[in-house]
Amino acid sequence: MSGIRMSSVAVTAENCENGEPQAPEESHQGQANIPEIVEPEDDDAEEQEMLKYGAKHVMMLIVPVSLCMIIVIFAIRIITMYDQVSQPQVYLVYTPFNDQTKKTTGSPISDAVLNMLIVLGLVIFMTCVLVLLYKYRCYKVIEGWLFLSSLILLFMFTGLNLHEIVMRFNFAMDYITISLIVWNFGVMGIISVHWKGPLIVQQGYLLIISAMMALVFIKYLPEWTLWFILGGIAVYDLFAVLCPKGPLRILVETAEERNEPIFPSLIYSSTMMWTITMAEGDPVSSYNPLNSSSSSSAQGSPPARPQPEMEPEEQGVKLGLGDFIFYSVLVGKAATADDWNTVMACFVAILIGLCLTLLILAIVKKALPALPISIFVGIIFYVCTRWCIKPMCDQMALSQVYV
Amino acid sequence: MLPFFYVLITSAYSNTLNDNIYTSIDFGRDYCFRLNNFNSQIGCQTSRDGDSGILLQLHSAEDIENTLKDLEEPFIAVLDASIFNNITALKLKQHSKTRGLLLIENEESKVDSFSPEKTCPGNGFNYLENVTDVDVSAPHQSQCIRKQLWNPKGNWLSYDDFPFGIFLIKSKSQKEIILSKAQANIENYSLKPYPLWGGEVRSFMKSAQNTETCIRRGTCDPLGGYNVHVNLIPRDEESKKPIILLIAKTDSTAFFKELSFGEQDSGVSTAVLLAVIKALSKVRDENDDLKADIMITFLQGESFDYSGSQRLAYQLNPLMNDTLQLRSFSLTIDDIMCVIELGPISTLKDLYLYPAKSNGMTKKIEEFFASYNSSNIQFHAVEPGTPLPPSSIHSFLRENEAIPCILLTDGHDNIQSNVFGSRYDTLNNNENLVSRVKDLSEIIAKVTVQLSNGTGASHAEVPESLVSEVLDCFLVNLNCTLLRRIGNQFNSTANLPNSTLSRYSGVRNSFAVYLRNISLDFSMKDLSKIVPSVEKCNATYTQNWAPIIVNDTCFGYVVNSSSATSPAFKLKDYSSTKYSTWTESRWSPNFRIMGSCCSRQKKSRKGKVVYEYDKVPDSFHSPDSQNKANQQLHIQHISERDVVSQDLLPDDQENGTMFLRRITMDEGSLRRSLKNRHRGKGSLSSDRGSPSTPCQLQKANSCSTIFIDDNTVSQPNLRATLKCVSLAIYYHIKNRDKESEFVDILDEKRHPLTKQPVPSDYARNDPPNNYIYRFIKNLFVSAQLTAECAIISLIYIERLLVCADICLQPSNWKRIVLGAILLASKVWDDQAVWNVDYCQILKDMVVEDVNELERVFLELIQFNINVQQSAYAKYYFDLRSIAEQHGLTLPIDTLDKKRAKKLEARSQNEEYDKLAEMVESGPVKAISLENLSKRRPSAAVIS
Amino acid sequence: MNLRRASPEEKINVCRKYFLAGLPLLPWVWIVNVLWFWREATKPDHIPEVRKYVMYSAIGALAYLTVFGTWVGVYQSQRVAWGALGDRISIFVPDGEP
Amino acid sequence: MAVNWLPFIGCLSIAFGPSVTLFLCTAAKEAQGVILLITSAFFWLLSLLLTSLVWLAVVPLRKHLALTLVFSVLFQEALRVVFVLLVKKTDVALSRISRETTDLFHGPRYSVIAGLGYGVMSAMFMYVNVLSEASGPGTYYTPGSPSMPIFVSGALQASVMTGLHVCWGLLCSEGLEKRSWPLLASVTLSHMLVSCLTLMNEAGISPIYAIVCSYLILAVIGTFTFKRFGGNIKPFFKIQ
Repeated sequence: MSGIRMSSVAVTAENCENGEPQAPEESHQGQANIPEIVEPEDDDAEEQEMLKYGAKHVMMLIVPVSLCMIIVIFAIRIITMYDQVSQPQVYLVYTPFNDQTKKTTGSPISDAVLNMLIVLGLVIFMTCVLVLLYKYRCYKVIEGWLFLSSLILLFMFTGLNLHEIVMRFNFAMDYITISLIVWNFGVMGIISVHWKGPLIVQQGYLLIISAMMALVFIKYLPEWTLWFILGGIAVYDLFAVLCPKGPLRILVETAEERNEPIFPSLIYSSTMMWTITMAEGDPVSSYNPLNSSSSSSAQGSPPARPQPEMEPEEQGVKLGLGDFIFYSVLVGKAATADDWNTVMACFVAILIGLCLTLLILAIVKKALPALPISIFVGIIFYVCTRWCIKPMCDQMALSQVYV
Repeated sequence: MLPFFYVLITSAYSNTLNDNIYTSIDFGRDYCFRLNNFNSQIGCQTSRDGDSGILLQLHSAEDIENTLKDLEEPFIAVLDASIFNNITALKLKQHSKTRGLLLIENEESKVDSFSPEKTCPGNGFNYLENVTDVDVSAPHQSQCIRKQLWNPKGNWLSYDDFPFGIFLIKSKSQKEIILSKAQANIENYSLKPYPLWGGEVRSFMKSAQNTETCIRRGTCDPLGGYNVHVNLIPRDEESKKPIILLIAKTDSTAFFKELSFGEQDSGVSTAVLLAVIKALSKVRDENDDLKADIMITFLQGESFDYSGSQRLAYQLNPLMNDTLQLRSFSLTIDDIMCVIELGPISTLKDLYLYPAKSNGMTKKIEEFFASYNSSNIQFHAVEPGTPLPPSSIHSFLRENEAIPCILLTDGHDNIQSNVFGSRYDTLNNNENLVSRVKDLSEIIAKVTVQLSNGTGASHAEVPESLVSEVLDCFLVNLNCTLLRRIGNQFNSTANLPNSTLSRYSGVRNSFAVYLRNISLDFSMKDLSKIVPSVEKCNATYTQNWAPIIVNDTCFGYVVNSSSATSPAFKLKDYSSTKYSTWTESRWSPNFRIMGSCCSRQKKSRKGKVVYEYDKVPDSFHSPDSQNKANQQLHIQHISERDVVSQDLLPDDQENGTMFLRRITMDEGSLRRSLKNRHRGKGSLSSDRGSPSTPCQLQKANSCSTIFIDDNTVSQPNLRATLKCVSLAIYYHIKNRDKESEFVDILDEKRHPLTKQPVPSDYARNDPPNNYIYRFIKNLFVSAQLTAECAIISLIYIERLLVCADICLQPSNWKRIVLGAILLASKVWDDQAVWNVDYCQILKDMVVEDVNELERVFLELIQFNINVQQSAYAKYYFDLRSIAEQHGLTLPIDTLDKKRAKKLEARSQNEEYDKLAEMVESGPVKAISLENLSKRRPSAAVIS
Repeated sequence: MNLRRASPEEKINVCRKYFLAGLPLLPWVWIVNVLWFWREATKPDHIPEVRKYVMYSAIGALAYLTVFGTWVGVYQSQRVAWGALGDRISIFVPDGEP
Repeated sequence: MAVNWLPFIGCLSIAFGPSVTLFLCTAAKEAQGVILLITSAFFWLLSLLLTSLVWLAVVPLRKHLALTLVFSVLFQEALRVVFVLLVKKTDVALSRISRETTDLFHGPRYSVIAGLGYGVMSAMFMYVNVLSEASGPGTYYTPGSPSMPIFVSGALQASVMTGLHVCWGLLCSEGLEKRSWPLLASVTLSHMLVSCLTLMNEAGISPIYAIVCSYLILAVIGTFTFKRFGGNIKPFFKIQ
């Protein structure tokens, strides 16, 4: 899940300073999307500008990430389905070791580890499949796959969540109304995500999709497994993006060779790109939830896109939707514990992790995994808050002592 | 590292603000709940998220008047339970701000006259000789028979519908908490805006409106429980002995779920009837020849419009397709000689005999009873024409007026107890109750014997200790010596609740199981005479007794139980006014005190926990309340309910084997089997076919050598099975009760199986047995079908007969059998025979015709082709039994390894798996019985 | 896509496609269309085509919404009266209420 | 549980209304402001984490909040200093990169934002769990205050803490800039003072006193800071 890639804002900057029409496609293309070849002789002004722009783009990520997390938090606090175990608790197929299915290896930890391994294996496999598909230019296959899964996600999960809401508030709902709502919501999503639509609508759908995905994970993964998967995915992300033979790294490099943008499906872009197939990341994950990490990795889309319309300001920091999902999963899991301190601690921790990652990005100027820092800081603070800070805060709140 | 962890864990449990604001109070199950019937909902209901209001203590009706006059904020009334009656309830109900009601129960302030019941219990479901008996002017349109208010004290409170929750508070600590808060409120009620103590009541009932609605939405479950039938000796069907039916209602109404003691209502009569069982079985053991069969039946659900007795009467009615399949025989209402019911008995001084219709029989009974008049028990015959009090008898009369019934109760023209149907219905210390019960039960036993044999039985007596034990169990504490002893001897791991028995029948209750256990223990007969050895203590050897090994002696019993849910639910007629339609809602209760300033109770908030309950359906129907939180249990609960109805109650099955009944209709077979019985007296089974087998009879199964024939439930022997099946079909045809209207496709003339012309009298003379056998055998051999197919096809045939309401007759049997086998082969075999192949087998039959036949067959049985394990086993064993009756059993010899492999008697371990999961799932008390009843099939594998 | 830089033909094309897409019971698509192209449709040098489609979408959306609204109203008020039918067409029936 | 919104929203706006307004006026304008806010909040979180670790490790401390409080205040102030220094460092680094001196993290506004982050975070951690209870039907009264529910007093306290933290943030950065230790000391001391005032609640005295005192202190420190940064009241009273 190559989390963040910053377009070479150097070029951007000067372009918008002297608002001349953009450079010829190829070179622009390259510079626009492959951070690695930002010219070293960028001069200070550009650096300076870059910082400003960097900050701007960071904002453009922080806002949607926070929004997504907030959606998840409130969904969990209001729709009680997610925090209380349904009976009988159902889990994803990919986590065979749990208390429900009889086959369990004694301790929950070992179960969780096994599940995590299975899931990770699946993720890696899926990523490799995607990389191969991209390598051999099976764009159509990828497209179809993503379309299908986005279809499933937008319709099925929307209906599911609606039903939960209806049950929560105990009011009557008929099939006609609910199907109309789902139909409207889903179709609009498909249109705006796969074709053209207002930026705000696109981004809104991306957020909602990620939030739903996260909720599904929280609901259908065993507790311990969830934590292990969070950790495992973060580690895998690190490896996949940075290691020279990591699949995502390979993906990026192939894209460079072909001198075509790593197509931004599965990627939330802070500004509008010509994302014909933008944001199908989740669909993949929904289609095969365990795939979300790979899904959120940058992947190839048909390069067939109106190149000449590339605009300078349309470069921006991009964040894989998988990162959205897993941030939200962490925060959402914190929200299931009936304590707001933990939630806020995780929230802030994740944002800090994000900022840190962006800072590093600004320094090393190459595609970076967005998960590791945030997730680990988040987990640390989850544990600490849950077991150390909260008791103290409760005591203080009871006796109204403010520090 | 470790100490640090320790620190973490300990510090994790600090008390949060929430714990300081809310003190949740768990009321166990002492709150009022919601019931539905065909047209109404009764009981209590709060809003879904709970209703909150200030705690307000009220002392009297006037107090309510004055306090509530100018009260604008919502409140939760705290009331002394003794002043909760219809007046106060009405006042609270009328006030718009009432959000809940907490009743403080005080032992000292006991109410001696309070009956929340109807003035005429069971009205609308009583038997009315003629319509003029109904008195519409009576309150609540109660159809009191001839203006006879049986329960004049009744104030109908239980039948009111409250829009708020009502809880009863018994535990001392809870009382203290609530009263102190309420007190505090009174003190500073004047000085607003001082915060007042509040409460939040939550007992959210899911069902609404009426039974039809809530059943449709699956938010309620039919009331009932189980009827328990005890026979002294296994009824043998052929000798049409009349049956004397002794019945008593065992349950009682409940306003608060767990608080329905109903001791005067039904407690004593139940105890008496149990004692009667003991007495009678003594008589039985002394002299073995009772002219009439005696059946003792404990009815449940009676308090809710007689659902139990209605079901029984319905089952007894041969026309209804719901015969009461007791273990080895079935009953119809014609077999019943008379019904004697024990009504409410509190003072066993003067007992009144109410004949339903006074005729010779009832006269005789009255005389018999009168002959036992003594100083301490007086029997009075009421003058003819007195209306019959509310009692189970009404249901029997509604089914069939002719049955002579008599009710024995102590109320004269109105009920004796002033607390009928209330939680105060406990026995006020009746002096020498034990001896009276003893006397009464002995008298009843004697009368019964007298009825059957004409002469009284001198030695019908019950040990006084036993009576006191029974009373102790049912009136004082369930955790009593008797039940414990029985539990041990049936090696059940049942842990008895340490409380008084609650008689509310509910959806399912453990009460029936206690009754069954005890009566089983009382009526057990030592079979060591007829069973050669303990190893052979199994169904085959014990004739019709259900075998059970108690400390290394083989006993037999005939105790059955059948569902007591009203026929309305069997008929799926949920708005029926003919049958009882009571259902119990599913719910999730909760209550918490709030707005505390210094309450430091470290209680966890029930809100969440409870909220999870209503995700779990009817968690509160589980019989033992300590399992409430354990949701695993409730999940299996639903499924486990019908498991119960099949395994714990083998008689409650939809598909009883019809052919057995057909056979018993047959005199020929009757004579034969009687003859056999004489010969096979004391032998292994009713008969071993050829008379040259007695030497074999001495062979005994032991651990080392097992004698077995090639015919087991898991691997039936083809030839034997086919023989039996053909026999079954033969009897079906032979004893068909009516010439049914013909179904075209099944008619042989229209669709001949063979070219040669069908004889003109094809519809008249019955085919001989061996002809049928050949026909079937031909099909099976040429189609290479297995024996299981035969059994399944028999099941299908009978399904067809039931569903299509036709009979096997010479005109149609061939095609029906063919269709059944066709279907069975397709369902059973993995690579089924094609219809075309059948055309090969029976020549000159066109495939279209076969297809058509198959289609019609499927339609007629409503595409219900799946066969329950239990049903299969049932058929198998019944087939075996005819096999034995007709000497078709295979020669038995020792079981060696390869035969064992071949037989692969896997049914046994399967049984045990099932048993094991019963143990972890079901109510523990049921297990002991599971043990008993489940031994049977597995034992029969080695026959 | 960004309207500011979109060519008139493309605007018309997109607007028209949105309008057509809205036909199968999709008021939401129409609403988005209206909001998206509102400025385009109302500015002085608007493209008449776009304006037309925006208007159509607006009207259509209103029509659909009124229909849906009435249906919801009818259902919510009549469900109990309908009895079994009411339950059958309901994906969820509230507990504890008739 | 039936939610009653009125008290909930009331308390919410009392507690966080001012800080939200301040945020909109200052940080929301530009990106680096928000980043700064989050970072400072994170630093406060760190300080609380350290406190809680001490609180856990030293078992006897758990009984006496007073000691915990002292630790907490010290940690907070220490980390505040660290934070300010860190910001300065980055600022210097950045301004070295960039020729023209458009200082990114410099000037009173950023100090205000930093203080705001601190204040909001502390207010949240101290108050949000209480607030979440306010939505339930029940209320809670400390023994000291039979008339004022904990929700209201908590909200007031939270808001005043936020305000104080803003001032402290300003003063702290100022003190570090000017190397004037008394200023830093005064910050720490006043913080200590305010926190110790809230110990009265624990002692069972009505929270009103603590609240009133803290508001007075806020007024004093506020005016001081205002003057210190050369603020000027005229514009407020000028009639346009």
